[in-house]
Amino acid sequence: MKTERINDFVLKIANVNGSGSASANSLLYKSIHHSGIPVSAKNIFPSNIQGLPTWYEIRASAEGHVSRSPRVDFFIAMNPRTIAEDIASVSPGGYFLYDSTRPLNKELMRNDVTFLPIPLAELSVEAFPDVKVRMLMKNITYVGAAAAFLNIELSILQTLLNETYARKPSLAEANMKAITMSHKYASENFTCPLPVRVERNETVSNSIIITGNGACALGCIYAGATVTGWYPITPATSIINVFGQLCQRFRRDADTGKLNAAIIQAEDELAAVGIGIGAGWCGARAFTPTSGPGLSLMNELIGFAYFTEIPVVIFDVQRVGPSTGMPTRTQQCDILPAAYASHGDTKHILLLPANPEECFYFTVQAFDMAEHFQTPVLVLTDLDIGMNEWITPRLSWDDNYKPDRGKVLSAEELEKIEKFYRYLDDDGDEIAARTLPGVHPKGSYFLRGSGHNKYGQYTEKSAEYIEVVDRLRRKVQSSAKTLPPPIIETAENKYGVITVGGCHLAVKEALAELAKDGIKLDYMRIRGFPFSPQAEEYIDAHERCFVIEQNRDAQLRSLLILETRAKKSQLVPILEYGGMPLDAQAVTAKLRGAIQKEISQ
Amino acid sequence: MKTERINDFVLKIANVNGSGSASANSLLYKSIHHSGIPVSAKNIFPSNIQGLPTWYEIRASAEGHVSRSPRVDFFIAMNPRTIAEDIASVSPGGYFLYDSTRPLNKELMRNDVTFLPIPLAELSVEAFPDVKVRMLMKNITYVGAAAAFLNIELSILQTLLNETYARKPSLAEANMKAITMSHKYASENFTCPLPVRVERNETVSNSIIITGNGACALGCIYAGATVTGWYPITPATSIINVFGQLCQRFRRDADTGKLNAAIIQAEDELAAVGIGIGAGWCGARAFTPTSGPGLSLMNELIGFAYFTEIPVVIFDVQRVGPSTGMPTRTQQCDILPAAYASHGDTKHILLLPANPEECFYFTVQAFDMAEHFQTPVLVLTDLDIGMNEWITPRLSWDDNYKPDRGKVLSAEELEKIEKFYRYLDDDGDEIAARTLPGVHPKGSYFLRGSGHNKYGQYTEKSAEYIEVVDRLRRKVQSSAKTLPPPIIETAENKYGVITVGGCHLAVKEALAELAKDGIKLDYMRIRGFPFSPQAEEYIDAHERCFVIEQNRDAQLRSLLILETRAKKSQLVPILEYGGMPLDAQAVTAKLRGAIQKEISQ
Amino acid sequence: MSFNQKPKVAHPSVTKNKEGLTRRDYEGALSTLCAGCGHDSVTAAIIHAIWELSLPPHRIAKLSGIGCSSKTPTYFASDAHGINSVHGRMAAVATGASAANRDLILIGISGDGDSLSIGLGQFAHTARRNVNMLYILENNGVYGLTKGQFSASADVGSQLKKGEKNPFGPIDPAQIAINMGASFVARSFSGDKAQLVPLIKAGLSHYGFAFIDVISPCVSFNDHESSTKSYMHTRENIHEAAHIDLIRDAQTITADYQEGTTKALTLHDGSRLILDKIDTDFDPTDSIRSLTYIRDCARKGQVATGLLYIDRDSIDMHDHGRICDTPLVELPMETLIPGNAALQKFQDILH
Amino acid sequence: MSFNQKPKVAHPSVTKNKEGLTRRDYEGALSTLCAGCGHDSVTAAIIHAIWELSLPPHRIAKLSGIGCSSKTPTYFASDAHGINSVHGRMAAVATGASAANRDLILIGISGDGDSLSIGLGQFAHTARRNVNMLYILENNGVYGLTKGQFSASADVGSQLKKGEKNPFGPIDPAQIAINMGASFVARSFSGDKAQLVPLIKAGLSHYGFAFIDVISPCVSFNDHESSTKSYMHTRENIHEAAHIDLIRDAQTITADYQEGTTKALTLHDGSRLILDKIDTDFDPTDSIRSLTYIRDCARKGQVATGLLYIDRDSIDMHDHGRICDTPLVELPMETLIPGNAALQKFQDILH
Ligand SMILES: Cc1ncc(C[n+]2csc(CCOP(=O)(O)OP(=O)(O)O)c2C)c(N)n1
Ligand SMILES: Cc1ncc(C[n+]2csc(CCOP(=O)(O)OP(=O)(O)O)c2C)c(N)n1
Ligand code: SF4
Ligand code: SF4
Ligand SMILES: [Mg+2]
Ligand SMILES: [Mg+2]
Repeated sequence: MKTERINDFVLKIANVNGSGSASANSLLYKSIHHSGIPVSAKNIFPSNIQGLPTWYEIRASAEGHVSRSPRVDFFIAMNPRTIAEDIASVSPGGYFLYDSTRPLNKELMRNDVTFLPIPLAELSVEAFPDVKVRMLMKNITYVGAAAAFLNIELSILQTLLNETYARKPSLAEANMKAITMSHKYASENFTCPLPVRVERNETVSNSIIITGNGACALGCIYAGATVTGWYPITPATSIINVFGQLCQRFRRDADTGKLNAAIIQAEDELAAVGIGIGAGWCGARAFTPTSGPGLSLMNELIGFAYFTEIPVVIFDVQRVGPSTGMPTRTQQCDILPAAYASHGDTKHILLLPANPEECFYFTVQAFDMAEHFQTPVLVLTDLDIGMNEWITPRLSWDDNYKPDRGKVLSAEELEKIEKFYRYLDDDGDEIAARTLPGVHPKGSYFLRGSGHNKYGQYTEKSAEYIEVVDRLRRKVQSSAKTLPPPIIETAENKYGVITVGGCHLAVKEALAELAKDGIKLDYMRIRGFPFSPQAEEYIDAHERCFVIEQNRDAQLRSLLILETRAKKSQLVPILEYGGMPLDAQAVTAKLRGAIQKEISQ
Repeated sequence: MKTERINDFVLKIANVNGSGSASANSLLYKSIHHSGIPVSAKNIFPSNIQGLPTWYEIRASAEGHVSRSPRVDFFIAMNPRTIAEDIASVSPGGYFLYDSTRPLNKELMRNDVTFLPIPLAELSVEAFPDVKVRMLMKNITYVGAAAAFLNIELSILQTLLNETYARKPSLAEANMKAITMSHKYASENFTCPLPVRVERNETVSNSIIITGNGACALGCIYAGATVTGWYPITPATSIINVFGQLCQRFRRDADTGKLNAAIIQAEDELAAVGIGIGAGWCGARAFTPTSGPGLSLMNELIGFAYFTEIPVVIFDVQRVGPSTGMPTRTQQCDILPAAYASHGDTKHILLLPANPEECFYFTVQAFDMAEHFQTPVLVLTDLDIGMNEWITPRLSWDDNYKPDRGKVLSAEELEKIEKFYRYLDDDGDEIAARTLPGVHPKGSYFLRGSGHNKYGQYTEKSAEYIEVVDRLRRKVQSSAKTLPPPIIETAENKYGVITVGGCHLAVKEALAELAKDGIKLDYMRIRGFPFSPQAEEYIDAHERCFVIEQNRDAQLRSLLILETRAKKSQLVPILEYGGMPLDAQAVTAKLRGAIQKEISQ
Repeated sequence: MSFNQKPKVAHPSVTKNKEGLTRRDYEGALSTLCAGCGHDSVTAAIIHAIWELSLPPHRIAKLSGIGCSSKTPTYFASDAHGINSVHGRMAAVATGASAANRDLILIGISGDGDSLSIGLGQFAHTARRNVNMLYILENNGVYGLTKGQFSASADVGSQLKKGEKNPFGPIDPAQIAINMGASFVARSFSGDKAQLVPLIKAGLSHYGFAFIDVISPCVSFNDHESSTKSYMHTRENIHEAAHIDLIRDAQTITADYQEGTTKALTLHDGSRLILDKIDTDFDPTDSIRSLTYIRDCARKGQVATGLLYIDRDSIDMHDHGRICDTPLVELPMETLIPGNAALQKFQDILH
Repeated sequence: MSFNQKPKVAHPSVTKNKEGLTRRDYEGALSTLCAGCGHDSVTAAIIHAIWELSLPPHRIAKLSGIGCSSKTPTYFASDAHGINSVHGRMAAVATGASAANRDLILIGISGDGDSLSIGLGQFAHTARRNVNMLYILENNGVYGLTKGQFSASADVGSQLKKGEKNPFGPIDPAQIAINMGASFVARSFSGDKAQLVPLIKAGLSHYGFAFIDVISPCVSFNDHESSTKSYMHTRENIHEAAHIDLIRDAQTITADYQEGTTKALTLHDGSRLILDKIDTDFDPTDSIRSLTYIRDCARKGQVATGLLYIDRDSIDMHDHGRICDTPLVELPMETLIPGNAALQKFQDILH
């Protein structure tokens, strides 16, 4: 008998890009979620609009281990062009559902995989004589068969469809018809459900489904951001798509229909960040979303904002570099380029969320910090966090929250003071008060990216210049206290891991895996830069820390080495940078190897 | 009696920008050189075209310590607007020459300074009744008086003028007249020469006078560079000015008058480096000169050239950052931004010359390395090296030199092979052969900044991508062996210094100074990145190394920490970043302090 | 908010404007440009114009890039806010400033290097977006601050001091601006204050992107004989398409203008623009005729000046984007942040 | 050097050109664009044109930026060199390539996002420098690859699929190119191969910067009813200023062209350009009339196509810079490096 994999399996679907499979796949994903099982989904898509292969991977795990896994327990093959590699990718003992309308090349068959032929196209022809309707229903058909095999309740699918097509009940009906049809066929022709299956859990968590980019956009709304200059780039664009939709909902004047926000599609990233800086200078909360190539283009102006102390929030949804790299694959390869962006001596505040929940809260914090510290703040996420849909704990909002606008002098305050000097830090917190254009004659000053003294005047004098840049260094450093502290889970073992962002699920799963073998490791996840003192203490407490990150050059480790008191030898790099979301098996293996090496030394 | 300072003094001249003082100052500088005394000159100028104060500092030192010194032994005050600070800047015991046509404010006078009033304007009116001529001669007059005081031989001045105005003898004559006039006045009214003076040394060294930028330009000619895309920026522009002049001399076809070079003034730095990359792709030796802001703008395309493996040489004549910073002041603040320029995982070869001599030879090597390693090579100099005129040992050229064009397949070679794949390293040196467009049908391939496999084909596959970027990492690393090794002077003491580029003179002087007190330190100057194994060995051999560099954030030290096996604690930062050329006194003091701290610990 | 600025110089004889300020009150720091630089005359014209318009200095935001021209903002209205951004990026910064606070009076100053080379894209797209601002390009055909390289507006065949000839045709920013859909396009000459001051006033009264290309000779690097951006050459070849006057109160139109060659346009802020002595084949409200006119002049070696194009129906970036009338910076955070109830309601659909 | 390429398909019935190659030999990789994408028709036209011109594939260098359009070079002439650079920077790379090797046949392909937004400055300045290349802009009014945002060539009021209306006026690359001094400017439609193929051939035969704006609908994001860059809308509103034919051998002019409306121009490479059925108020050799014509058409809602402007006296970047005739890459290093004697002599003046 086959091993049972109840509420613990990977379902993978092969599609053709641009063929409209998203809603069918998402339906399967959500239905498992609605069955009360922890689940995640990853869309593996090409840099193309139509015709190339894409895959959708769903991992259900009662234990909550939902990082990407390379295993495949149930495959739905909807792309004839990849069928050979698809079959090869199934784990031994797995299942392979395919459209048997056209016969499968016998040579591709495997003995250790159970093939599930369903004549999907044929069934469709019968059920939907109208070609147009049939095309629309093309993908949804496999959902029914999959539901039968995997024991997903039809009622859940029905509920979800009703919600999705609340305004078009006829569509809900047609979809359900397609689903029932293949469900029936599968049930009648095979033993359903399979050992690989869902078993409904009564408690459905109070979660939402949201992408990291969506959560960032929502964060921008809740931070009170009003201006964005942006330029399209995968995987960052959807921050703006969602922000635009949210503005229609939350920022539209009911009477005039006008928006309380300016969304400016710029001509490039130089302009995009320039717009953000201009708006930040004038007192608006402004942001710009981008990815690697855009970050490179923003370098000059980021240095300008740093030196002139203008707040602006930059989202870098990281993708595989260098250069154009793999725009639809994930990496954490801009940590160092972001921390030290621009020529000359600079250093920038980074926020490093791991999931949509943090995307939301950190985004709000990014605006607070940008205005408090009067400097660019970069929020670094990645394609996996940003573009995939995540089951996320419901977000909540503290209605007592008061945005930290930093030291901005009002007209009344200016009225009272003798004379205003832009860069004079009079209370020793390294931050000087600023004023906004248009507010009061006494607040006016001239801002420049060239050498200036603490009064804001042009200078070419060494001592005056040094005074200003030294304060800048201290100012940015002082933000460490305000940044979200690292997540530390136990600090009692000899060895620890350090990780960042979207690695967290895979790393935690790996630690759980190792713990089963009695290998215990401490866990720390960095969430901000400059690093918190707690991060230093954690490193201090360990003989070795394995720094797990998704880039080739150990960028987080480099930053830790340079910016904490850690010894280099304390930090051992563990790197995965092939562009796929981190997988726990690979991490486990590498950790095991690294520990063995430690012990044998 | 005043202390004598024979062949060991600092002469400082205050002028107004744009008033044409350059030739007068340069004449004084050269005349000291022609007296056989080691000497250096620094032009301290504002970011302005006309009207603001500039200073010219000449340091003569029989011992050869010609780094910038803050002391002033002899001052020539030609700018009424700075006279107060100019008087204040003179070292006790020093001399102050000024135009006494207008009386000096008595309150500014100092007892510890000898004032030398010369009625320069008055003398000029007598000597040059024609206003136009008088304007032209405005500055040269002080040269004569200075020569009298400082014991500079008139015959040397005459020789130099004859050379300069070889084609305009009347001008040489007028200049000499102005000189003789004030020389006479000084000799007649004061005891000349002063204790601060030149005493001619019979052996005039076989040196040339050249700027670092000029030497880079000459290096480009001798490297056989043919294409440059460039955009004006201080302090890099004169590389192109000189390159253009050199092309007229060395690269012009006598018959057609046409140039064997393309000098393309681009619309910005993105285009400038793009032009270099396009030319490099097609097989020309191409370069682009820039400074900080331009480097920031080039970030995206530098990553492209790195990933696609296209040779291009970039000069970064560093100035004070961040942002526009102080464009006419010097710093070494782009070391880290250059080494890791561009988003994603990248690393670049750097050459770090210290003087015009190295500028010349390293430039040639930069082209060899760019083509050999098929990657961007950055030559980092600075404003002080680049724009000041340096006495430099005569350059020589090995006529047997064969440029290293790297692995480029010729038509004949292509004819023989089966099939060409762009990124296939078949001999294990991490470098794949390339082909040039237009050469042979078999050489054609498609080059892309997106993910590609070792065959050059587009890929989104992890393993294929990793194979390529791993080789890139190893390739750049392997260049360490080829780069100029560090200059190491003794490695026998407990403590050593590490420095880079234009710091060398001041550091050496500081070491000599400390040696007088019995404090002995070893010396290493880094000249390339990735670091040579010798650099690592040097660090290994020392308990502590003081890393002396001109930036706020200890960028060289950071790079050493990340890219050698050095322990962090071994590297102690010593930083000077006020924008003036490094001065030995400051270095000495800081080193003394640092060593005291070491000892007391 | 409006504040009554204490005049810096209390000299009674100096005329005050409606804000109670004298012309001196609109001055800035001492210029550090070369004596005779055209840019300083532009500064003088700006001071004159904003004084005449009685603009409250603190409502003005001055913006620039990098270059000698980009230093101009330091030299006027020292009580205004100013930002000296980076080379070629002033336009984007201005766009952001306008987005944040549409009530600011934005005055951007740029150079031909700053706007036509490195900043061409931003200049063009800002014109296209019709950002509500006055954009003055101080055009001298060279890069002054980097010591005299040709800029993209240098005429073909014009020469540098050392004799180097410019091989390429010039980019005419006025044509580009019209092509991009700028709603107010003019050209003038730093040496012609009588023409320049009313143009600046009109540009400031215009709603939308008001562009003025000012030929502003560089005495240090491009004022010699073989230059086509010298004082002499410009003076000799200038061709005024129409002289304009700006009249703020309708009643005060007293000057009698010639019939047939005079045209009056009412601007967004109610002031009236009088176009006098219009060339017969010229119509600044028709982009096609305007472009033809400019190119015809250029072909004859003339520089068409004056108001070259105006679109009075111009709507600005805010109207295009249907952005609210209140400056975004003035919206209270309570208005902007929807609160927890809204967040919970919104999340009900996210599953 | 010239090589005789072995034809890939030895089928005897397939016509061979002078290089002995069939049309198949000029094909590239299989397109991964959407079925029906205009860009694929442009590819087909390019293949046809370069085959007819018998260009040796390995002398061609294909260049592009980033975008669906920028993928085009992969799909033709797989025996040519190709470079897929970064977004908006193809023009500079092409400039460098031309500088290095002026004998290469440069074919640059770009999109409206690539050339008119991020790359506007480079596009404009490359046109201004008259870099000797064919530059095709596959113009669909949207950013295809990033899923359908408006590009800068989108017409005002045109709509996205989801109903969003474009508030801004379009940038017309043809007008920009003429304005910048490009020496060959044309427009066509991906759906009109009869017009496009001769234009490509003419562009390749032209010496200098040859620019073709090709309306190339995006079926996935901008081919719906309210789009003005759809197949239907373009087909309905296209207005051919003049039909052109390229005749390589003088003898072969046999077709009888209508008198008065036909004009023949001899190109740099000796081939003759026949302009047929010219609109009477159109003259592609006069930039002013050409611009007026294009704008007049646009005002009427028409898209002027065909050869819009040509300057036969065009000289390219090399001539402008007085750069030698031999491709720089072919100069032997011995010629370029002056040697020690020269170095010593030179240094005699450096003191
Ligand atoms: C990114 C960058 N590149 C180059 C420079 C150097 N730079 C400063 S001003 C300038 C040109 C200024 O020309 P223009 O705008 O015409 O002003 P002008 O001085 O002629 O008034 C240049 C190239 C810079 N500051 N930043
Ligand atoms: C620096 C940078 N910014 C953004 C992108 C993302 N991007 C890729 S293609 C593209 C637009 C392409 O539009 P267009 O040139 O019109 O080509 P089309 O796909 O419409 O043919 C953008 C914005 C990028 N690759 N690089
Ligand atoms: S260099 Fe030219 S542009 Fe600059 S200040 Fe002097 S005259 Fe004016
Ligand atoms: S998205 Fe549009 S432009 Fe891109 S391939 Fe598809 S149809 Fe063509
Ligand atoms: Mg200029
Ligand atoms: Mg497009």
